[in-house]
Amino acid sequence: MIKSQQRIYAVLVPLLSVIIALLIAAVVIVLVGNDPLKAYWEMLKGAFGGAQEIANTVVKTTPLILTGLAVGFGFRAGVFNIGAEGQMAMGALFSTMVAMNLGSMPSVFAIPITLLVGMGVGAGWAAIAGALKAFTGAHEVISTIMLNWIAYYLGNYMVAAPLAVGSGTPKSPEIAPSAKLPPLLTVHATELTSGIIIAVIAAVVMYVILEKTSVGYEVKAVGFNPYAAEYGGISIAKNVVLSMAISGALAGLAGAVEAMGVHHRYLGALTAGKGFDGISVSLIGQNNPIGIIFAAFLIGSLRTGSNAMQFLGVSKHVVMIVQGIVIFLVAAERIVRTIMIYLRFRRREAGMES
Amino acid sequence: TDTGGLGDKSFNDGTWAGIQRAAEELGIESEFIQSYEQADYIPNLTKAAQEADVVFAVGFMMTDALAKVAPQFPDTYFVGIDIVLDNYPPNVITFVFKEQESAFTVGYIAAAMTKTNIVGFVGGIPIPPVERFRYGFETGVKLYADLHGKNITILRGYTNVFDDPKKGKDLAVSQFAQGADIIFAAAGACGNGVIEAAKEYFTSLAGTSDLAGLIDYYYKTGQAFFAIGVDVDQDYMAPGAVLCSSMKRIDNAAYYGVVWAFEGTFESGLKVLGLKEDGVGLSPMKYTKGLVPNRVLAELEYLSTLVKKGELVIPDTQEALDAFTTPPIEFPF
Amino acid sequence: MEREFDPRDYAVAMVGITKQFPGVLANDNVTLLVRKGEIHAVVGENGAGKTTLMNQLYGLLRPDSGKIYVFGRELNLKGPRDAINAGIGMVHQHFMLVDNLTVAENIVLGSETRRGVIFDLRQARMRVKELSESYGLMVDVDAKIEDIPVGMQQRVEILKTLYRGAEILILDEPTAVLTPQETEELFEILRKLREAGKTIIFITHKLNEVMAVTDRVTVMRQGKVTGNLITKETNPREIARLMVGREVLLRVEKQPNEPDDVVVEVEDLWVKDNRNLDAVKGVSFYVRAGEIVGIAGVAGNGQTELVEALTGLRKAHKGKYMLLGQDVTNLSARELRLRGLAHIPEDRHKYGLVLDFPNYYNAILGRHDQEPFCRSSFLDHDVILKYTKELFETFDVRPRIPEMPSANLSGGNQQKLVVAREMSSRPKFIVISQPTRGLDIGAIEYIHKTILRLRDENVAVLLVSMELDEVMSLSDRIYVMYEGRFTGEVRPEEVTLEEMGLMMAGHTWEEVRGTVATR
Amino acid sequence: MRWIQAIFDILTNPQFYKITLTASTPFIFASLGGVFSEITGVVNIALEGIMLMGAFTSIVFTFYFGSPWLGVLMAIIVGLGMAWLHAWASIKWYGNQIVTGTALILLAQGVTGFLMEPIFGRPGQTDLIGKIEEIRVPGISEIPFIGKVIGELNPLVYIAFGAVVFSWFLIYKTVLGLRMRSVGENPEAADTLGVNVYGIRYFGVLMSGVLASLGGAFLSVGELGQFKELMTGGRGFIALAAMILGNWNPVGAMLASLLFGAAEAMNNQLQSSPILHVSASTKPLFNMLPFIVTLVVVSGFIGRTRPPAADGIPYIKE
Ligand SMILES: Nc1ncnc2c1ncn2[C@@H]1O[C@H](COP(=O)(O)OP(=O)(O)OP(=O)(O)O)[C@@H](O)[C@H]1O
Ligand SMILES: Nc1ncnc2c1ncn2[C@@H]1O[C@H](COP(=O)(O)OP(=O)(O)OP(=O)(O)O)[C@@H](O)[C@H]1O
Ligand SMILES: [Mg+2]
Ligand SMILES: [Mg+2]
Repeated sequence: MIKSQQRIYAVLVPLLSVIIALLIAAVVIVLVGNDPLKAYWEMLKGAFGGAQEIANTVVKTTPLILTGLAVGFGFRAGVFNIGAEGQMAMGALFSTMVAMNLGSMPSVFAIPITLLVGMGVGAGWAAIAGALKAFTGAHEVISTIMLNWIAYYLGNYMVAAPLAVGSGTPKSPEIAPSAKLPPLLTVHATELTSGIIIAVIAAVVMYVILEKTSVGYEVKAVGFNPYAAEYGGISIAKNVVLSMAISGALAGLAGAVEAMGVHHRYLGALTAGKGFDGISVSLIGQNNPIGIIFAAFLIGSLRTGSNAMQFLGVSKHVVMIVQGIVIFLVAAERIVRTIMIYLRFRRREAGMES
Repeated sequence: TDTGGLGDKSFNDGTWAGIQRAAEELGIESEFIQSYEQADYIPNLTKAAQEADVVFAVGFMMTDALAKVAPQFPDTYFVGIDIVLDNYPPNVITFVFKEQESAFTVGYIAAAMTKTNIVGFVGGIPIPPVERFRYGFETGVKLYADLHGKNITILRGYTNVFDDPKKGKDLAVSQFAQGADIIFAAAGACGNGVIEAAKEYFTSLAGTSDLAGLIDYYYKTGQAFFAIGVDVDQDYMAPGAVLCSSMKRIDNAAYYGVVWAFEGTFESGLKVLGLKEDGVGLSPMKYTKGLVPNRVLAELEYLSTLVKKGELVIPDTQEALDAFTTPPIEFPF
Repeated sequence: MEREFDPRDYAVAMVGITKQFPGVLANDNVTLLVRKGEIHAVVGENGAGKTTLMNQLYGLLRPDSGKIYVFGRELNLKGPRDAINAGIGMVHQHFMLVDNLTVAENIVLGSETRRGVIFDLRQARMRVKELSESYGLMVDVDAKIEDIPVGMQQRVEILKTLYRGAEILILDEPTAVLTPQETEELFEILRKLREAGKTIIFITHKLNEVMAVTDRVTVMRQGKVTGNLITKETNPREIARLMVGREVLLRVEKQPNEPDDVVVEVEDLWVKDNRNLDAVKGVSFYVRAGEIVGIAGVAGNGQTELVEALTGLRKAHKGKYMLLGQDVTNLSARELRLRGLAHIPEDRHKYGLVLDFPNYYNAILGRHDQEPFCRSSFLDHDVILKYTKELFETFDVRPRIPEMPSANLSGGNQQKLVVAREMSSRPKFIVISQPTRGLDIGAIEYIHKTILRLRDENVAVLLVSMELDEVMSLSDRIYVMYEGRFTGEVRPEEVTLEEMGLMMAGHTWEEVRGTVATR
Repeated sequence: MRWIQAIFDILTNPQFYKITLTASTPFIFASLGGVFSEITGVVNIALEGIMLMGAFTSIVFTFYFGSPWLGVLMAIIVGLGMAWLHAWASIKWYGNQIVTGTALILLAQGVTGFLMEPIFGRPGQTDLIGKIEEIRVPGISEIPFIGKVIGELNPLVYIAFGAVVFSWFLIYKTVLGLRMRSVGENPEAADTLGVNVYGIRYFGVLMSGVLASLGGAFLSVGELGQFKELMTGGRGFIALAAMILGNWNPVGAMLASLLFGAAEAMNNQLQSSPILHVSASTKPLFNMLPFIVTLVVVSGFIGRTRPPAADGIPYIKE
C-alpha cells in the first residue's frame, strides 16, 4: 500500500512541479508584457502540434534519455558521473571518425559497428576516471570534470583542424550513408530519428543489468557498501571501473546516436550540455530507467515547445527558468508534497462545510 | 541565429542590423529565433520558413540545416551568412567573406605602429574564418616588415572557445607580458577580454583612461598598448585602446539579401565578398586615425587598390601563407 | 508501594510512558523510578524498548503520554539541551563522537571554552585534563577520535556528560564493545561516580555485570516493565526469566569431540595494520575438522588483522596459509570462499551486510554469482526468495520478510542473518569473530548452540572473541594473543581465568605455569 | 631544449606569477565557498550558478549607479539569496542537494539571460561598463620582482587571499568553526550536545553564496567590466574540483586554485612563446594543459581526499 502511494507520488510530484513552475513563469511573462496563455498554447503546439513538432520533441528527448541513463546508472552504482558530457562528445567524435570511412559497408554492419565504437569510446573515456578512482583514489568528480574539458577541447580542435571540411564550418565530413540511422519519419527537413528505439532499448537493458544480473548485484553492492562487497568476494576496483565504463558507454551511445541520427557528422558543439542535463534527467526520473524516459521526455518537450514560444517574443530563457524551477521542486519534493497535503486538507474542509 | 545569439557584437548582431535597416526602408516585419543547440537549427529554420518570406541562416554552424530545409520551401527565400553549400536551389543565396583581405590591412597597421616589434594574435577556435583572419594579419605584418626593413615577431595563441572573455584577457595579458604591444583578436566574445586587457594596460601606462589623455600620452612618449577588433567596428568599445577593427560587412550582405528578395533581383548562388565588393574592410578608426602616420594610411590605400585589382593576392591557406613572398612594390609616392 | 508516590523521592521518575512507532509499541505504560545516588540497571531483550525510553529521558524523542520528573521537578523536554540543563547526560549505544575532532574538542563541543568568538583550545584541554584526572578517566586530550580505541572513546563519552555537570548519567549498553579489562575499569569509574553522588542508569545485556555493579534492576520485555528488583535480593536466573519469559541456559553444555584431519595450517604469518605497522608478528597454528579453536586476547593485539588476513580482506607480507592442503596465502576473499571458507565478521554493519540491500540479496552475498542463485549471469529471483524464506525459518530471523531492507532489521536479527548465510554455505572452515556482541541472552544462547552444531558437523571453527567467557566455554583449544604473537596454547579445562588474564597481558604459558607453581 | 628555454623564460617572468594570481582568483573565491558549504555537510554544486548571478548583479548595479563597489555589495546580497534558496530546499526540505544545485544553475542562466534585454536593451553581452581598477600597494610595489607580482593588483585579488586567511581562522580557530566541522561530520552527535545543526548549515551555505558571488563579481567588475551570458564558463565546476583536491580545507583549496591558475597561465604563455616552433593551428591543444595537470596531480600526488562524513546527507530529525 505504501509502495503504491510512493509510485503515485513519483508521478504526481514532477507533474505538480511543472504546473507550479509554469505559474511562476507566467508571472514573468506577464511582466514582460506578453500573454502567458498564448505563450503556453504556442509552446504546447510547438511540442505536440503536429507530426513535425512531435518529431522534434522525440529528437530532443532521445539523447537526454541516454545521458540520463548514463548518470542514473552511475548513481545506482555509487559513482557520480559528472562527465557524461565529455563521454558523449568522445563517443560522437570517434563514431563519426569510423563511420566516415565505412563507404561501401552495408548498413547491417555499419550501424552496429558505429554504435559499438561510440559506446566503447565513451566507456573507455569514463573508465579513465574509474581506474583513477579505483587505483589511486582520485575523486571521480574531479577527474570527470577535467576529462570533460579535455574532450571538449579535443573535439573543438579535431573539427577545426585535422578533420575540418568546408570553408567555414568546424565540422567533420559526413558519415557514410550506410552508417546513418534510418529516420522513422521525415517531415520537411525534420527526421524522426530511430535513435529513440535505441534509447528505449538501452533503458530496458540498463534495467535488466541492474535488477536481474549478477553484474548489477555487484556494482550496487560496491556502491552501497564497498567493505561488505569485498567481504563477499566482489572486487571493488573491477566494479568501480566497470560502473564508470557502463555509465560512459551509455553516454558514448548518446553521442553516437546523435551523430548518426541527427547531424550525420561531428560538430564542435554537438553535446550542447546534454551530458549535464543527464544529471537532472536521472534525478527527476529517480534513477529509474522508466522514470528517466519520462523525465527526458518532459525536458525534451519543454525545450521544443520553447522554440515556438520565441516567435511570440518570449525568450528561450523563460523556459530555462521553468526548467530550473521544475528541477528545484522535484529535488525538494517535500515542498510539493506539503502543498498537496495542504490542498487535500483544504478540499476536505470545504467538503465538510458544504 | 546560431547558438551564439544576438549581442555577440559580431555576425549575429551584424546581420540583425542589416535586416532591420532593410526592414525599415521596405516597411516589413522582422523577428529572430535563437537556438539552444545545433539540433534546433532544422526545426527553427522550418518554423521560420513557414512564417516568413525571407529567412536568414546566420553562421557556418547552420550549413547543414540550410541545405536540408531550403529545398523544402521553394517559395521562401533563404539567405545564408558565412555559409557555403554544395549546390544551390534557386531560392538560396549565401555570403562568405574574404576575411584575409580585411585582416591584412590591420596587420599592416599593427606592423607600422608597434614599438616593441612584437605583435600578438589571439584566435578563438582555429576554424577556417579565424584562420583566414590570421593569414591576412600575418601577411600584412610581413608586407610592412619587408617593405620597411623591420623585423617583427608574431605571438600566436588560441582560446579554443569563443564565449569566454576572461580567457581572452588572460591570453592577451600573457602576450603583453612577452613584449607584444598590439594584439589582434579574432576570437568572438573572447576578443572583449583582449580589448579590456589593452585598455587596462594602456590606462595603467598613461595614468588615465579618457581618450584625450591616452592620445596625449601616445604623442608624448610614442608608447601604447592596443587591441585590434574584429567582425564589426569595435573601436568604440574602448576608445583609444582599440587601434582599429578588421570588419566583415555582414550588415551589408544581410541588407542586400532582403532588398534583392523584395525587389525581385534575387540571384541564387554563392557570393564571396572581399575588399572589392565592400564586403570586408578596415574600420574608420574614429578615435585613433590621427595616431597612424599618414604615409602608412596612404600606403595601405595603395595596397588595397592592388588587392581590389587582383594584383596582390592575400593568402587564404597556411600553404599559401608559407609560400607568400613580398612582391616588389613601388609606391607611387 | 506503601505510601503515596512522590517524585521527590527519586532522581528520575518516568511515569506511565508510552511511545508508539509506526507498527511498534516501543514503550507501553512504562514506569521507571531511579533513586538518587544509585546505579540502576535497565535490562531486557533486543528491542524491548530500553533505548527508546532513555531517548525520551534525554529529550531526543517525545513521549506520546506519560510524565518525566527529574529531582522531583516535572520536565517537558524539547531537546537534548533541556535535558543537559536538567543535569542529565547520556552515553549512547552507538557513540556520538565526531571522528575527525580531538578528544578535547569533542568533550567541550556545544559548551565551548571561549574568548569572544575564538575557541580557547588551551583552556579546553586544561579543563578536560582536570576533569579526567579527578575521576580517573584517562584520555589523550589531543588524539583524534578516529585514532583511539573504543575503550577510550567510551571514557570520552562519559567525560562529555561530566563536563556538562551531569548529575544523572545514562549509559546505553556501554560494555558491548569493551574488553573485560576495560569493563572492569568502567565499573571502577561507575563506583567512583556513585561515591561522588551521581545517579547512574546502566543498560546492559550481561547479567554478571548487573550483579557486579548495580543496586537495583528494572527488567523490560516487549515494551513493558516486567520486574523491579533489588540486585542483592535476586539472581541472574530470575532476571533472565523476566527478560525472556522462559528459562534460559546461561552456560552452554559442551560434549567432548574427536577432532579429525588438519584443515587449516598457518605458519609464521606476518600482517600489517592500516598504519603499516606490524600487527601480526609471525603466528603459527592449525585447526582441525570438528574442533573449535579459540583466539583470546585483549582488543587491538592483532586479532582483527589476523582474521582479515585469513579471510582475504588483507594481505599478509610474510608466511604461509594452507587450507585443505593447498597454499592459499593472499588469495582473494572470493577464491577463499570457493575453497570452503565462511566468515562471520566482527563488524556486521561494515562487512557483514549491505544494509541497503533487501534481505534476500544479503542472504546470498558471496554466493550471488553461483548456481542455483545465478545462471549465466542472470539472477534467479524465485530461487533466491525461496532459499531466503527457508533460511529465515531455520534460523528464526524475524520478521520473516525477505524483501525488507536489512537496515530495518534489529541488530540481533541482522547478526542471525549473517550467521545463517555463512553457516548454510557448507563451509569447511569458518572464521567467527565476536559473534554475540550486543546481543541479548536469548540470541546468545542460540548462536552458541549453532557454533557447537557446526563443530559437530565436522567443520573447522576458528573463534575470535574478546569475551573470555565465550572463548573458554566454547573452544576445544585456545591460543592467547598478545601484541601480534601467541603467548601460549592451552586447553580451557586446564587453565584458570586468572592464568588466562596473565597470558593476555603478555606472559607466556611457561612463565604463568612457573609463577603459579612456585607460589 | 627550446621547450626548457621557453619554460625557463616564463618562470623567470614576474608576469607569469601575476597572471597566475588573477587566473586563480575566481577559483579561490568559489572553492572557499564550496568549503564553507560542504564542511557543514551540504554539497553545493550550484557554485557555477551563484557565480554567474554575482557577475551579472555587480554589472547591473555598476551600470545603474556607476559604482562597481556597490555592484560587489549587491552581488553579495544576491549571492546570499541564491544560497538561501539552496539551503532552504536542502536543509529544511531535505532536498537532494545535487539536484537543487543543478536547478539553481539553470535558474541563474535563465534569469541572467532573460534580464539582459530589459536592462541593457540587448541580449548576449554588455559593453565595457566599468570596473574596479588595480591598486598599487606602496612599498611592496617597489620591491624588485615581487613588486611586479603582488605590488599592483585588483583589490579583489587581495580580498580573495584575505578570505583564505579569514576562512581558515573561522573554521579552525573559532567556536563557530568547531561547530561547523562537527555538523558536517556527525550532525547527530552535534545535535545531542545542543548544537543547532540547521542553523549552522544555513550559515555554511550562505557563506558559500557570498564567496561564490564574489568570484563571479571578480570576473565581471573585477576583470572585464562587462557581462556576457554564461561568462563563468564552467569555473564553478573547476572550483568544485579545487575544493576536493584541497581536501575541503581553505588553504588546500587555495593551493589547488593556484595550481590550476598556474597551469592556465603556463598554457597562455607557452602558446604565445615566440621561440617554440609549433604550428599555429595545433596550439589549441595547449588549452588542455590545466586539465591534464590537475588530472595528473589528483591521481599521482594527492591521492585520496576525505570528504566530511555527513557531506550531502540531509539531517532529518525524528
Ligand atoms: N526510529 C524508529 N522507527 C520505528 N521503530 C522504532 C524506531 N526506534 C525504535 N523502534 C522500535 O522500538 C522498539 C524498541 O527499540 P529500542 O531501540 O528501544 O530497543 P532496545 O530495548 O534498546 O533494544 P537493544 O537492547 O537491542 O538496544 C524496537 O523494537 C523498534 O521496533
Ligand atoms: N527505519 C525503520 N523502519 C522500519 N522499521 C525499523 C526501522 N529501523 C528499525 N526498525 C525496526 O526496529 C526493530 C529494532 O531495531 P533496532 O535497530 O532498535 O534494533 P534493536 O532492537 O535495538 O536490536 P539490537 O540490540 O540487536 O541492535 C526491528 O524490528 C526493525 O524492523
Ligand atoms: Mg538499545
Ligand atoms: Mg539496538
